[in-house]
Amino acid sequence: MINKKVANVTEALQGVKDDMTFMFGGFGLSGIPENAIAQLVKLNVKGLTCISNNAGVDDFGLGLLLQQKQIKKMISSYVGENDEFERQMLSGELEVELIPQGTLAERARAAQAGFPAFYTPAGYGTEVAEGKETREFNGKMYVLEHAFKADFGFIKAWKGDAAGNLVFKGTARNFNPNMCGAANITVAEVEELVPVGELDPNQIHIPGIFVQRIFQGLHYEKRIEQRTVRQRS
Amino acid sequence: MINKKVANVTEALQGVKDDMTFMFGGFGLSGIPENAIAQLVKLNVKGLTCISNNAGVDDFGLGLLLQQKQIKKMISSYVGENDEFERQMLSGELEVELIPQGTLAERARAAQAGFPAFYTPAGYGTEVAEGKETREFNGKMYVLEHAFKADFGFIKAWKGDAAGNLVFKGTARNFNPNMCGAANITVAEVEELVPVGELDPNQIHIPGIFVQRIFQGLHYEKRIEQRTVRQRS
Amino acid sequence: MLDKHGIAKRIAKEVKDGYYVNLGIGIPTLVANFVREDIEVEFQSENGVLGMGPFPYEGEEDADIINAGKQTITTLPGASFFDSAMSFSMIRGQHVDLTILGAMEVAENGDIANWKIPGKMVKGMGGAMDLVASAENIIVAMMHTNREGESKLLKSCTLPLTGVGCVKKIVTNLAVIEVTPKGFKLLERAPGVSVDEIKNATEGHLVIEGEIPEMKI
Amino acid sequence: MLDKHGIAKRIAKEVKDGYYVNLGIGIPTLVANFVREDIEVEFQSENGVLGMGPFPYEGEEDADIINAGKQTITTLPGASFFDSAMSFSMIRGQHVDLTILGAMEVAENGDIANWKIPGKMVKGMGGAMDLVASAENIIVAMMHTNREGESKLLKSCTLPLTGVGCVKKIVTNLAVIEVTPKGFKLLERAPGVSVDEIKNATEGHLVIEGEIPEMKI
Repeated sequence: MINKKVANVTEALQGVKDDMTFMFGGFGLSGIPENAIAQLVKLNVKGLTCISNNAGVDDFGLGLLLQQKQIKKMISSYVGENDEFERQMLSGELEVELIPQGTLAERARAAQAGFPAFYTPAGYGTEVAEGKETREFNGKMYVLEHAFKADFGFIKAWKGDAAGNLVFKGTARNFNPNMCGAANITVAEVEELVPVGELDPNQIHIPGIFVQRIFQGLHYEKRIEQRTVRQRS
Repeated sequence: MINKKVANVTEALQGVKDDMTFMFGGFGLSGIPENAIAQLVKLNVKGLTCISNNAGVDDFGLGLLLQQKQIKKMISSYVGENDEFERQMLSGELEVELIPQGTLAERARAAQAGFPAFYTPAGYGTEVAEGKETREFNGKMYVLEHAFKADFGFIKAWKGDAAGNLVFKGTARNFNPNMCGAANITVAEVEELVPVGELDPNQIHIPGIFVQRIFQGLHYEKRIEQRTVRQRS
Repeated sequence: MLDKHGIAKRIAKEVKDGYYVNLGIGIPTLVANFVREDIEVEFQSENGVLGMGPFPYEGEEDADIINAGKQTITTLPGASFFDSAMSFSMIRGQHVDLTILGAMEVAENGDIANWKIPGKMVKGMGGAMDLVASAENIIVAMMHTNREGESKLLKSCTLPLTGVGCVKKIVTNLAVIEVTPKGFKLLERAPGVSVDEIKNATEGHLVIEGEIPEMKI
Repeated sequence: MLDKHGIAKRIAKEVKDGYYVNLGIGIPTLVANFVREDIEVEFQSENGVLGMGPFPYEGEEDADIINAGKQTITTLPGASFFDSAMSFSMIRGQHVDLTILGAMEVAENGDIANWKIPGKMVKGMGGAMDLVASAENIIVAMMHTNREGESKLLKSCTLPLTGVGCVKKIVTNLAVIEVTPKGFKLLERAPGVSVDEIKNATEGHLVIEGEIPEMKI
């Protein structure tokens, strides 16, 4: 067993520098690497390019990095919940590349899996395809999209072990598995670090080979963005 | 819940005809759809194109279809364990397309996921790439490979439910999940059909949406190809 | 004239037994409330869940179980969770049977715009571009006109496109319309709405053939 | 001169702490027996397992747990099973650190042939083409000559290729050889084997610089 465990978030984020490109798991505020984000705020690294489906809200998630103006460029599919984001984007302080959600997931997966590029129908005929190669297969048009390149990937899992194996919970899974192994260094934080051998080998979502560092996360807030409930009848 | 359960293998294979293209899960004899294969032998459909990593052994797996000369063409990555196969191939009775194993897996996954084509490094500079488009990305050469097209996909899982959800065991998983949803009709046979709701939604390998028909398989032999053991010390 | 719930109710009639359905944010989400109970349907959400159920009871919300609108949800027996790549395999691979989504504009050739108003509103496309580029069966749920009273059914879209030539059907507060090679074909009128009212609210070419029945909801 | 076990033993010295290793069928499989016990290594098999252990005790074989050679195996704590697409993500994505495989021919430019003898033997490439096209670090384990006594280290391969310019190192029964832009660079001699013997058994250009040490195993 190859040991990926590091003592804490400080050790896990060693090597993080200004002007790097990072990938973040999470959909909205669900399944985001809360510990890594807090540490990036503390380190106050600047000029970052962040690949993340969303940009958090004003006071949580990647919104915390936006507040400190640490982010130079966001690559996302949907950024509708963040006023500070909108302000920085419309003022031109923040560079933004919006891409289809399925393309975002697959560009991460392509990086993980060693595919340089793939053809997808999403965005054909729209401004997303401008400047990109398009091509017909079986009478339908497709756009050529490329694998992401990133320095660090920050992943949040439910359970994990020192071998780097990960298990996710519910829809907090989202982009997290696809981003594992997609960056040069994948850092996973987990709600529960369990002894090696406890996870069923048959039920591991991401094998440890895709993870370089893993640590026990602390103080998860797991904020709910839209609390919707129904009446008990 | 959309019900995918059918009564038996006869019902599961309705619509199977001569000259069709089929995909089969399994690696060697591990995780092969034994019931579907037996039924194909019984139906004695001919002129088949079979996509399967291996071709079984002389008296088991796809070897049973070879014996009856039901297969016109095999698309596989490794066919080393089957004398009848070799005989038919060398005599020209059987058409054979050998492709890299990772390419086989990804051509299935591409069909499942709606990608028409992808670039892979496997086989560049070899006869596998002959007549195919090649292209450089970041200083490395890649071959353009296309998604499979098939009429039926025959899948073997460990557990499943009437919703079509599947869970695989050990290395019997192999190509099975990647082939689900890759053919027009995916037929899954399971060792154990469990009540809907019993499988943990978090631990389902293949969601039912990729499966059209599911049935309780019978009489699994699960033959071991290379029984290797060590001495008790 | 229909309200949002009326539109959802009419669209629910398009949902057939055995369908996997992806519902967009807004009016489409309401469709789930009106689907007949005697048919089997499963709802997919692109953030990674199949087999969504109703909202949870108070106190039972789970931050790890949400839909694409970031709302807390529950799951039904037979549900599954999966990663984003697999979720879009379902969508791109055409395993989802029906996509229902909102729009800011639809053109008579089936083009749709719903993700950006240059210089004003830039929320992003989320999964909409994948959905419209892939789905065989797309229904748009929207008001017939915008807040300024301008038609949203146009000769051609003025806003940045989400997808080209993909919309098959539109259900608005005024009408049910099919997108055909000849233009917007009027299929049904909303209760109490005249053909002329629909004509006046439609900028694109409206094809009217024979008697146009009133919707049955 | 080394036997198969000797070749495996010498290759085992190339396996470093923290390596994920893919072992081909034949001599490569034997390498696992000789890896130092004070380093952490995990073995991957392309049929879908990471963290392979030794063969099972008799009576404990499981048809559902095999390696790429179809042999029954066991797994160690921390192991995982996965599908074929993910397995080749590990390989193609260069997450596997070292690939050890057999060959029928290797050329002085690093080309390798090991899957087909036209008209005679056609077993297929299995995962070998993905492995050699992707791995940064490939070691070939083979006999220096074939059964007819002909060299397997050639100027250029005569058999259909498995991959081009990919082999970095070769360990045979006679020598350890590095593939360099100048040709086959002789690094080490097998115990009791002279430089001349290696020269005679090597058809491709052999680069000999300075004193060639005998292997330490």
